[in-house]
Amino acid sequence: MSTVKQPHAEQFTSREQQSFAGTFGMWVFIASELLFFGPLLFGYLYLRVHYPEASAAASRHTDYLLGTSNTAVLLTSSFLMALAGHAAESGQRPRAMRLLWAVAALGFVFLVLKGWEYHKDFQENLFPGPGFRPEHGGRLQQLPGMQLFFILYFVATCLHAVHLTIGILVCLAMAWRLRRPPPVGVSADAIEYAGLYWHFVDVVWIFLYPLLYLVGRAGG
Amino acid sequence: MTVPFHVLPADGAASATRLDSLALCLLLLTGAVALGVLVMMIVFCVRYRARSKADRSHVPSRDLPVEIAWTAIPMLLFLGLYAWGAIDYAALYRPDPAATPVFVVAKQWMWKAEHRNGRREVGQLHLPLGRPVRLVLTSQDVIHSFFVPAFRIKQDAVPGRYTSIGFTPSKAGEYELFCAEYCGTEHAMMTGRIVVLPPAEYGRWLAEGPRQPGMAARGFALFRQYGCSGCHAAGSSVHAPDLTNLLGRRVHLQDGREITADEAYVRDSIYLPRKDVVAGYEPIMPSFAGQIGEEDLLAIIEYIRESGHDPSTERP
Amino acid sequence: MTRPQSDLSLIEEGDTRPGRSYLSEGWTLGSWLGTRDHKRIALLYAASITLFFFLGGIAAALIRIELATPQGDLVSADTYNKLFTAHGVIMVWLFLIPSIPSVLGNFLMPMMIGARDLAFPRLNLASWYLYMLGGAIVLWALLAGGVDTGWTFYTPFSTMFSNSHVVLALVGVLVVGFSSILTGLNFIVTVHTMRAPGMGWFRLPLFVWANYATSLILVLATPVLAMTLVLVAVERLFQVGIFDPALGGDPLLFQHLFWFYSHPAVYIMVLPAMGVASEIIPCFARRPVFGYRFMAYAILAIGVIGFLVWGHHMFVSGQSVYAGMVFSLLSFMVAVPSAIKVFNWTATLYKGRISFSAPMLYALGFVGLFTIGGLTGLFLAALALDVHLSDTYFVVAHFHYIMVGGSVMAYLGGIHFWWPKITGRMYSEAWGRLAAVVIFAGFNLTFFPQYLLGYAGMPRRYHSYPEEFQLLHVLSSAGAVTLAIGYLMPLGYLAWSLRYGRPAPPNPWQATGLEWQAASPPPVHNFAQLPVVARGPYAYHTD
Amino acid sequence: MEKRTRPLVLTWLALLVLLAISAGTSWLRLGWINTAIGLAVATVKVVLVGLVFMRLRVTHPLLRLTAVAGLTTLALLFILSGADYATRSEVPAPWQHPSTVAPRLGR
Repeated sequence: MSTVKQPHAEQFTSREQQSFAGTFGMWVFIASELLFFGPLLFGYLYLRVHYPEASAAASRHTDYLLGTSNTAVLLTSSFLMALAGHAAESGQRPRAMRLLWAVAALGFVFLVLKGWEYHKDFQENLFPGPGFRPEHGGRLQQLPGMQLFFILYFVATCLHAVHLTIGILVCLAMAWRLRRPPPVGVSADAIEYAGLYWHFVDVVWIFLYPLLYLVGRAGG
Repeated sequence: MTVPFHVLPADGAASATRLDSLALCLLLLTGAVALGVLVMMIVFCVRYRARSKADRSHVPSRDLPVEIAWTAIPMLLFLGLYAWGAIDYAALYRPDPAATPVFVVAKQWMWKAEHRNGRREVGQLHLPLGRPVRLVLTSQDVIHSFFVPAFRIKQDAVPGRYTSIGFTPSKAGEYELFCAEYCGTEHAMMTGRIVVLPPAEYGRWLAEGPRQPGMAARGFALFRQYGCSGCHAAGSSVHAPDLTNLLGRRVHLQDGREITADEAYVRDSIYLPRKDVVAGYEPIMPSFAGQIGEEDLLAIIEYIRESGHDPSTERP
Repeated sequence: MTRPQSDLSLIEEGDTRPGRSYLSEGWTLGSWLGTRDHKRIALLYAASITLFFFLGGIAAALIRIELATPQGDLVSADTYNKLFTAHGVIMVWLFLIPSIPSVLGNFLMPMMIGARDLAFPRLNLASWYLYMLGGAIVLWALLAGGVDTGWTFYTPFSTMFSNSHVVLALVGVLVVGFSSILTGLNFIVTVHTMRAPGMGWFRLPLFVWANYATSLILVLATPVLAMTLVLVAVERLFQVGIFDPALGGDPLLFQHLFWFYSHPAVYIMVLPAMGVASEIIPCFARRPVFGYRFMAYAILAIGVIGFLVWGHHMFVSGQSVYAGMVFSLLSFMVAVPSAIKVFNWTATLYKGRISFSAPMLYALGFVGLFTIGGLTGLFLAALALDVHLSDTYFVVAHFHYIMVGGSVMAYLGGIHFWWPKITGRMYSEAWGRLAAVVIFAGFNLTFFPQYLLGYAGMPRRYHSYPEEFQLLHVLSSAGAVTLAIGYLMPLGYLAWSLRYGRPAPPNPWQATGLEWQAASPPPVHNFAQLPVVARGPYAYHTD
Repeated sequence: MEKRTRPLVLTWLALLVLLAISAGTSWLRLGWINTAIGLAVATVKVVLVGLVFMRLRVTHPLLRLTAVAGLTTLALLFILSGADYATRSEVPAPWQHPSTVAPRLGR
């Protein structure tokens, strides 16, 4: 906690209470978000059980290199986010600010890589629907399963990208508002909440990565 | 009101009476509880109304034995009711080898049925009295639900798979058939008529009607037409499993699983041959998805079923 | 007894001036639409859900008029399908789910635990805006031509076959869903972090317990619905499908995911109602609620087991027989804590000093109707019986007993009970009692015949029906007219009391909750000084 | 390297190593074990992120309870829905190709 005695919102009786309520609220939100991805994960389980070969074939159509580098980018951004939280907590606002810019930049890199990957997917006719025509491989009877895989792929990654975009905007806003000290600017608590959210977005990707990119890589 | 109303629909199936007694039992039990609660509430409300001078000393704020009693007793009663309901439920789904199969295909907004000898009907269904029947249902579009109140049975017809339910008609007559799962504009008009006939009459009904090849016979023709016989017939040069008497047999699969070869399995094997490959065979069969329609498929399945029996003794 | 405490050095003076009621803070539009006061937000909710209740009610009225005759002669089949869909969507998502938590819970929870507001007042206001946005989108979908899928949106009908505005309705429900998640989050954090000094968990009023359990369900189940609806919308928009067998999917997957939310949603609707009854009954029986701890545990048990029983909606859907057996057993188990609650309410009347004010009549009506609704649930939990009864009017009657007989009755009881606190006015007691009796009678006349219809085999969602069912349908429609009159009555006399009602004292019922310590209507931040709690709730004495 | 941030740096390095493990092993032909490794590694990564980056290691038990509550509810969805799929005797079969049946017209 910073050494300055900070004011608190009128519904609370102390700064500590407010700070804890914020962190707890963020965790409840994260628990809720986790369930939000539940149907996708269960749908994925359904797919893998019912169409094991098709989902492996479909997974081979995703871009291994881009997926892996994006995972590294996101893990690193999470690390920088954790550093930013520490910096803000110990009152090093300029350092926290720089780190937040870096986090946002890495998030942006992720989105660019992801967008490039989407572009390639579209070119390879991997977007589900009437135009779904994966090149090389993909026998006729595997098409329904492959298509299901790509529905889940697109829905899950799009939702993840939406979450990430929100995270980037929050980071930018925080970095901007860090220019000024707490009563006007942003408090270390707020950075902590933003960090929790960012890490959660990272956690989602950590699970999506092996499920979407690594199935049947070795050939089927 | 020209038609008299009965709370209890006619009991047209063997299981209906049994079900009514379960309902009656539940009604007595829950009625007793509801009445008990109601009486207690009224008694307390009158006796302890604000202006009464009833004795109010020793007001209990909690009473552990009482609480435990009214937790444990309902729980035990519930377990008994659960078991009764579950046993009867399981009976509806246990396949009876002697049961006459009837295929029902639902579509917006009508019921189509096909009997084993190929006799088809739309919007009505003839059944033999006193013989166990097993309905095999599927749907061509959305989910429908086959509901005959007089038999106390209901089963959803789900597109893309088979569901089934068994029962034994116990009283000759005509009964109403409803679609119970909302299926679109004409949901309320998707009704039909169930006609239960004594076995002899049913046999006659089955034999007359539009002359068309029996379902199994049609299935045999299709079996050759689509080239199935090229590999699966005895003495074929291709190494493919013999399908005689396949239905109901346990099948060992290549990946170690063991499953019962039912209609869904045969259907899967035709549309998705690589899904369940039989142990000891190469996955060489091509998929027939998109080539064989649903009704043709039912006919082929029926041919495979019949192939295990001596046709002369099986015909009704 | 509570006693004032002077640990307020961190609060600025201006905010704690006693006496200025939250209503006198200004009547400009901005003072309402920009408010962060939980009490004002509660009133915003009250106004909006009342609007939606009557919209849903109009749809219900048209349905009942149509069903008075066997032929579908008043409206076309398509219109009928759109009417019952509109009725279901509006009543479930726009009325019942927000009703007690967002109105009474919002107003009372902070006061009951001795707090100045919810933990996140701005989030609270944002929830209301999301709710209104979602409600507006749903209304748009209904006005643009309607939706004919039923509120359950079963696939593949909703994805491939319906020609109505399904996606728009899905988006509306999705947005409303986020509103309830945020409300639930706010409540959970508030109960955990903002209880007044001395307010331990087992000193919480049962209403707070009930809303807490409800919030858990809101936060943990609603996102599953949201994602499922997204998948349905994606299927519909792109003609692909994980729920469509034509494309390799499974319609039962949708049913599992849908009911994973929508069964617990029933408890979202009824748990707060139980909380309301648990406040009213001890107050008018003048004695502590019987078995407080059992009541609290039962609330939690219902909340938790409620998550495990969704498969009982799918006994005839083609679900595995074994899964059906598991779900049936669990469904019987969830009836146990519900039974405990009914017995405890009844025992609370024993040796009380009972007066029959309007809120008490509503609460007693709630207990009676909830008991019938709960007990008929056992018929539906029994597997073999459900094969006959599912998707018939028996089910319709059952859930209306729980959701209308239970939740709406309790909601009205709560509105009457806390009306003096909320508005600072007393309503007409005679009218209140009369309305309670009319609603109770009208409700039973409407829905009891539907049990008989269901057992006789009348399927639900039928636009026309065989003639033998007409007698009971006519009875039911007659009951609906009575019920409609009953629901219009409170609207009239409560509105009248706003202007002409006699000013309410701070504690007209001599109730013991912390909310009654504040003035009527309460000041902006509820308590000039935060109370210190020294004993449990319901410290009533019969003498 | 600052003492306070050392755990963060170590965690980051561990995460990258774990990423390399899952990315690398995916090229070995192990069948279902590939997915098992992928998920196991992901779980370890998530535990690391949760305990260190999200500070669950040092935080109030209530927050840990919240995380567990979310996971438990997700598990309920998987277990009970999975119970149906695991015991359903008639597995859903793929529907016939849409071209052979015009859904609204039938045959």
